[in-house]
Amino acid sequence: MSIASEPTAVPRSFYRDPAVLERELGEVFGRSWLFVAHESEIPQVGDYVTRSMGGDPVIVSRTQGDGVRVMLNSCTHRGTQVCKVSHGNTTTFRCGYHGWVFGTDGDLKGVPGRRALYGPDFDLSRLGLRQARTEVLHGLIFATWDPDAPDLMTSLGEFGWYLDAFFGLFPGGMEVYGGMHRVNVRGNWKIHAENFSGDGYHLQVAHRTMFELGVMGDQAGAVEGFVVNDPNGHCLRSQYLADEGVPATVFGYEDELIEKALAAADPEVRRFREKTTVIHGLVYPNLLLITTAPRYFGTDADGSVAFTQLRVLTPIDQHHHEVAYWSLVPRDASPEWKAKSYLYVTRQHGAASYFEADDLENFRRIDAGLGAVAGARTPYNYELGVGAAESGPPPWRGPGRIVRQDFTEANQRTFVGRYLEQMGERA
Amino acid sequence: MSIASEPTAVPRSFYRDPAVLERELGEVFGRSWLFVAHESEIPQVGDYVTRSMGGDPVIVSRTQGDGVRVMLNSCTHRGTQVCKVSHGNTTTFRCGYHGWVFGTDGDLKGVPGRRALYGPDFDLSRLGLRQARTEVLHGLIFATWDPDAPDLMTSLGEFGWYLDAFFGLFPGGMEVYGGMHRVNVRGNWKIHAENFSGDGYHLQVAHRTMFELGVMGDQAGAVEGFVVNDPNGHCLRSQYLADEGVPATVFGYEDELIEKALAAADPEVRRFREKTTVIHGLVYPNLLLITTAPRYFGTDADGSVAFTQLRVLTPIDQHHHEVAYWSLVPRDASPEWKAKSYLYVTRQHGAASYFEADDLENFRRIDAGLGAVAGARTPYNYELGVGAAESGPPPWRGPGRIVRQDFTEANQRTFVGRYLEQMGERA
Amino acid sequence: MSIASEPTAVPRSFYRDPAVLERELGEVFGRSWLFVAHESEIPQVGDYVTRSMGGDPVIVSRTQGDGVRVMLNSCTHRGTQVCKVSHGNTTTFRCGYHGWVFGTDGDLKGVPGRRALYGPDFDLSRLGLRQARTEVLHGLIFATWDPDAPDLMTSLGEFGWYLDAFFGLFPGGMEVYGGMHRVNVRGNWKIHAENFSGDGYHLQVAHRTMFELGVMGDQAGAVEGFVVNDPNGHCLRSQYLADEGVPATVFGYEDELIEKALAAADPEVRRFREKTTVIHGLVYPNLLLITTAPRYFGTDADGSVAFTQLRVLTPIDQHHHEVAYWSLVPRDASPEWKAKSYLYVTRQHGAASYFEADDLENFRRIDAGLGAVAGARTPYNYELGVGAAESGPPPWRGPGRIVRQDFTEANQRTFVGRYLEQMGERA
Amino acid sequence: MRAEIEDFLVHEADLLDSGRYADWLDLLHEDFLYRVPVPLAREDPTQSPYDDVLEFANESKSFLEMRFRRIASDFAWAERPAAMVRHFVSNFRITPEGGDVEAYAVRTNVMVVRARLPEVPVIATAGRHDRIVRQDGVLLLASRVVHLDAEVPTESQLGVIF
Amino acid sequence: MRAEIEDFLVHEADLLDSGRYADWLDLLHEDFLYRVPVPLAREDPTQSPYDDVLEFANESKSFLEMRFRRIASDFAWAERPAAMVRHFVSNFRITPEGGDVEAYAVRTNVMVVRARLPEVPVIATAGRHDRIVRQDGVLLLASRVVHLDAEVPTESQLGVIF
Amino acid sequence: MRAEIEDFLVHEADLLDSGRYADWLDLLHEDFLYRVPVPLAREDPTQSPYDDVLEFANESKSFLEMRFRRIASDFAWAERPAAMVRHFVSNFRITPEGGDVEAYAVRTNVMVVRARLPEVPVIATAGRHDRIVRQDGVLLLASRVVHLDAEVPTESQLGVIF
Ligand code: FES
Ligand code: FES
Ligand code: FES
Ligand SMILES: [Fe+3]
Ligand SMILES: [Fe+3]
Ligand SMILES: [Fe+3]
Repeated sequence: MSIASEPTAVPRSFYRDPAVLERELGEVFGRSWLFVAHESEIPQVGDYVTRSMGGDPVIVSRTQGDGVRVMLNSCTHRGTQVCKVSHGNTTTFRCGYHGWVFGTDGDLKGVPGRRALYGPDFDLSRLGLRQARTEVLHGLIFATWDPDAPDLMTSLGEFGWYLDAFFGLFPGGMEVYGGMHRVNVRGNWKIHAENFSGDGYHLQVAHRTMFELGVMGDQAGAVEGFVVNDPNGHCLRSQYLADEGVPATVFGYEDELIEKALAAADPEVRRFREKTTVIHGLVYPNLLLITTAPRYFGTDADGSVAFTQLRVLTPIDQHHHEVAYWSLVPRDASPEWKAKSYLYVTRQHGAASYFEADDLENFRRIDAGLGAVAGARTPYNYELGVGAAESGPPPWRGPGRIVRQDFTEANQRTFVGRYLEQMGERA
Repeated sequence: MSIASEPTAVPRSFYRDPAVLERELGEVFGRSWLFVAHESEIPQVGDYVTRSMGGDPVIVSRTQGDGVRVMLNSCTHRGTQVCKVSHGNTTTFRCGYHGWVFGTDGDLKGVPGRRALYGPDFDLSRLGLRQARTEVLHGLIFATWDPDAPDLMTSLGEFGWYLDAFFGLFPGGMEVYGGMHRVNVRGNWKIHAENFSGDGYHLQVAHRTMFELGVMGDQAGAVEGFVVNDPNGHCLRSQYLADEGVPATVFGYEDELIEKALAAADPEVRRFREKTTVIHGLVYPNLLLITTAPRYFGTDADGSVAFTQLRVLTPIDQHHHEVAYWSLVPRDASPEWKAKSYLYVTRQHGAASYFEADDLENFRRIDAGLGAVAGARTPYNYELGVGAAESGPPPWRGPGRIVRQDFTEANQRTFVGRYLEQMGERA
Repeated sequence: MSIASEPTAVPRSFYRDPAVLERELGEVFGRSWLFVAHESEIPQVGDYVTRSMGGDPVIVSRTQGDGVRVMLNSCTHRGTQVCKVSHGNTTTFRCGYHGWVFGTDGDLKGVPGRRALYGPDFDLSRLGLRQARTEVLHGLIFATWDPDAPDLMTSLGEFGWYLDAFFGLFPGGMEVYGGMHRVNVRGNWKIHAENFSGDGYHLQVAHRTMFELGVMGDQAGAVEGFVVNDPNGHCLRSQYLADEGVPATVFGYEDELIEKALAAADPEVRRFREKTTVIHGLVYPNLLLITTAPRYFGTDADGSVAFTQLRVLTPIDQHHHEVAYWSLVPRDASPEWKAKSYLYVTRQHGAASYFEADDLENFRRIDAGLGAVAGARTPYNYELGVGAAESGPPPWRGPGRIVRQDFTEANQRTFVGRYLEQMGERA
Repeated sequence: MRAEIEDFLVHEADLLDSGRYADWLDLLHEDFLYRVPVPLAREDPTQSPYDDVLEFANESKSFLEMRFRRIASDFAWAERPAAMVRHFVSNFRITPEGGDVEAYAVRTNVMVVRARLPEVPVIATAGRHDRIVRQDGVLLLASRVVHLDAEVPTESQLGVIF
Repeated sequence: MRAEIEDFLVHEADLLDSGRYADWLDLLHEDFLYRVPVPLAREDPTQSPYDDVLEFANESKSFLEMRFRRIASDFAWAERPAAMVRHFVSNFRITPEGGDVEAYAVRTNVMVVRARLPEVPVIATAGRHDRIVRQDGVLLLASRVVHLDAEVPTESQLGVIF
Repeated sequence: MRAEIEDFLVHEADLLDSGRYADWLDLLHEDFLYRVPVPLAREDPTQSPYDDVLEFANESKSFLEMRFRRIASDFAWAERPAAMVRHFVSNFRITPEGGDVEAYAVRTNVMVVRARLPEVPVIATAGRHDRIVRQDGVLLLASRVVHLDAEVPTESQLGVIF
């Protein structure tokens, strides 16, 4: 693969300029499918959660007939937020300013004094909460504001196969444990997205203390890896054990559960997941995912337990972004195991964990190093893996552009390419 | 009245974009007559207060010969504020940087070492503090930076009649009680201005707890209302009792005082004020006024007492504005009554009052609901009253465009229309 | 000298507009020679300090072969700051993200897994830390990002002579005492720069309390002064005693030390320094310097002791700037004297000193007085000294445009002229 | 006695912070008055910055009862969701009045943190001048004057009882 | 006893602020657990905003030992340079449990200032619910639950032990 | 004694906050020295961030008298209008020196709020290392070293005595 065919780096001004952020809200967040919630967060009719889609606040609700709606959390009268809390269950959303009432499907149900004040011809149907296009995949609720965007599966391209392998492994499906929580961090959101797209290269340095502490367990052993990406900007990195001595299984789940799952799984998916120590990736532009099974986090957290974490990045300004965290567990796992999985994810990848601290420290130091005049003349380097050898084929066959390198910036180049394309910076 | 003839809504970007705020400072605040102070705040020669005119800090002072001056609080040498406190009395304003001395009329009176350092030909008269055009109406001091603006009465148009009725009722005139205080609130200033221009519609919902608590007294009874507006953007809403059982009077003043006032009042003005329970309005662009007489605010505030409050809105940034509060009382009222009126206004409309909290909550929720991409596609709705019936004629005859509806957005449409006109957004 | 030939004032918008600040970073800070550190701060090989050049973070290090390097503190891989502390000694700078290692000369020394991951043809020499052009004068380290800028001496023009007189007086040279510290202050950086360029006019007013307290000692006596400036924007003001009764010497140094220095000094330089009570100035655009010898700062600081302070101004935003403070002492002075000099500079010009407070108060009041509409129509005045008489010739002959006035804005006009020229605001 | 008064005020803050308003009202003397005079910048440093007439708040016990009745209503929009409030009380200065009723002038410095989730918390600081009396053996808060450290507070800073 | 517990918690904060982590660990009971539940805005003001399941942190003594071992490493990037941390502890509310082991429920309000030089300091505030037990004559911290005053804290605010 | 020293420091803060500077000076020992060393980020976490040489302030009693004489002048521009200042003192740690003069090393944490009306208040926090001695029966402040929690403070944060 030659660098020539690859996009050039994102200019540093794109990490500093507020006007660029405003463009991103429109071109990237306004045109992409964005993950907003998991179905298990709103199991009952009337359940809702409030989320963000880039710069727009939304309500995600479960409506009659088991439908899921994603709509702008802004009254169509004068724009007041009609829902002010993080989650709950309701039959209607009542605006606190003049009392317009909306259904959980967003329809404008009532207007105080309607007939007398707005006249007989006033048409409520025009004035429901603005709806986003919504699609659900393995319980993941995606939405977009772009009426012309291709449907979700088309937008996912060949990456869909990997989402199946990631979220479809367990016959009973997965569910969110507890809910979602958020943290504000310093650094442009793109730095974080790039990191998850496939940056295996930083592990041995940024997270070296994790290895020193024996947290990674087998992951510290002989590992090989691959990255996969899709022109739509979706990226994934899979690291697995080269060590033959280790049995072929997905680590860190209750035996019966995982055996059932693997038995029922597509053979390629099974090969893909077996012996994998860590999978992390990016569903373009801002959904991050990771699954792994740490070995030790203290005497009360001894032995491999797997976790699956999702993150969504929302820009706050050019120098800060909000990170939303979810933990997913197999619906059929035992309550004890679920609690343990959450304990592990909290200690390894929780907002207050020190593993996380290492990454956040780098993000803020990149922000502090942006510079102005000299910075603008110092583009980032994306050559990792370019002109380097590839290893043997992966032990599984999957679609997408597979790069047989564990440490490479092929995925970062894909992310940057898609981003610049959406921003109209490339022919 | 057809919506077609009305302005379209203000784009939501006008509530988010800092460049729009900069334009507003020039086109709206730079060209309009702005209220800065009441004469009673600076009764003595040498008295001064410091205020803001949009983005410009000013000194309002009482000069020799009983003149009132409004001038930029910025030294003509290097721009230092020559007055740093909220109010006081002085003979001169001395700049703290190099000691230039200005009179209370703004004239440059002295320059240290003038002759030796600036030469014999140095002309001080060029370098007085920048003066704003100033006019006084019923003690209200207005000023503008626009040399080409029509005079105050012309700018007020037919609204002048209502200011007479509002501030001219008492032969002895009105005075500020105590002085002015300020609070910073979230939300674009235009949301607040619109609310006072004539939003009766929000009362029953946003302020429902006030009715529950019996604060409103008779205002909770059968009420009708009207709104009046002037093409220059000035608006007023008058709500009065339809209940024949209630005697015809202006509630909440000392009997002798109000009887004298009504006897001396123009008959139409008298009819306008009698039985009115609340008048609130907007002197375009940023002077808000309200008068009413609450019934009960605790055992130490039992019985109707009237108050008159003025507010001025000053934008801080696109998402915040400063609110300045004044309480006006009849100059001839007793000290006890004046204190009581101030107690009532503090408990109903003071910055820390919970009546106020309901409005401020809505303003901040509108700000939080602005959104970006989807928000931009969701214009606010201004159809209230359009195509609805009007009630019978008001019990008084006054000038201006009278809309015989209590709950209507006719005034908000007027405000928006004038605003878009000034901003050059309408042909 | 006629005002006509002088630049008009800087528009007030240049003190408010964030876009102007961005232009300044490029046109002014990106093209000028900027002071970053003094050689004595990094005496040993491997010593380094971290500083700012306008908007760019830099490392100033002492390399093998006694070279001094100034380089962007931003990894050439993904931009992470490679040095996170204020000062220290090291052999390499290791990036915390992926572990690239740079030498103290900025060369990229090592890349983890280089051969395997980047391939055999990967050229490290392309990817050293970005270097700024660097020159040293009397131990003062200057740097610029502009490859086309004339060399330092050319840029200093005739001002070089005064830097010799300022920093070259002592045969043993000068050194930084302790190090540098910083404070964030309100007010646009240009206000502060102008003040030091030659504003003697503010002393008697802004710092009047200093005279009242007897701090200034002889400086309170009969003084005359001169200002000198260079078209490149460099400015200096020298105030000296007209009082014949006072012996001719540079006050506040240990006798033996100053006598040796004066004996060895160029006769003109000697005349320039003798009887001078205070010299302050500006090396365009943002290096400020001052030397004087206060008389009394308490019973534990009694008697004239000289100090030399340097400051560098770094814009934070249009309304705030960072001030970095250094204290210089003759390398050959006694430890006791050095400590005393630092005590005096701390009490007179330290960030927490009240002498300083007077200036900072004016800077923030200028910022608060900027205004918007009316402010934009009220240009600052630069006529001080225009059309005023000049005094007799100074007791020394030096190059540059010497204006024989103690209180004049000739230097401020020079600063403004050069600034507007760089900003492309003047033909 | 010192410990008793400190505990009283710490407990009083705890009741406010945990929304136990009825219990808090029980700590108030019948004639309790809560005042927040407006601070204004004056030229003369010997003048108090706290205005004699202007006040951000003036609340009697019966008015406070109305405030809390309102908070219980479903239509107290500004209280939905309820703000999280936390008092930090320090620098206790207790002076017995020495009259024939047992009463104390108690001055404290207070920092109050208020958070309307999910918005970031807002901090306000003030000095408090309390009068505490013992009636039928129990301590009661007879009056409180709050000296706010801000001339132009935000609505969030004013949205608490200090 | 009141003074002893106040001194214990002031000393405990001092150890954290001065980076004497080994000494701090010695103050912890073997079964010590440190929890920071996530606050979430709820519609109903009677519901606690602190979630039963979601937590920013859940750290046992053995896990905390790992944390501090890491800090000692040269590769603890987020600790190079080390943050300056300062605790301000106030509003002590001490309740003896009255069981047969000497134990106290101690509630305090805490403000923690954290500065990663040269960045500006960040302030975080919270309420703490501690359990303190006496074992072999010495007081030990048995558990701590932190009620943070922010729903969406910054990484800096979370980067401390409250 | 503990209460006496706490009251002493609370009273001392009160004098500063209420501008009673003459009374405050009376609390200072003749040899009183007030130092604010500059904190600087260091690579090695075992190194103190507080520099041995660099200091934001170094003020003796006689110099402080000059400072306060100035404040009384009509030309103390930075004091017109006067700033409102409030100290919040907590985490008292008192250690008797045990020498033959009665002296104590007293460490406290302090938050200082400073407001130049109408500007918004500015908060600064620091740790204080005081030496308090008893002379002729009364406590005197012999020295104070302030460990500021900011490397690059604002002028407002530096504009107070901690
Ligand atoms: S803003 Fe929602 S009803 Fe008016
Ligand atoms: S700025 Fe006012 S006298 Fe110079
Ligand atoms: S950013 Fe420095 S090594 Fe990657
Ligand atoms: Fe990582
Ligand atoms: Fe209202
Ligand atoms: Fe000065």
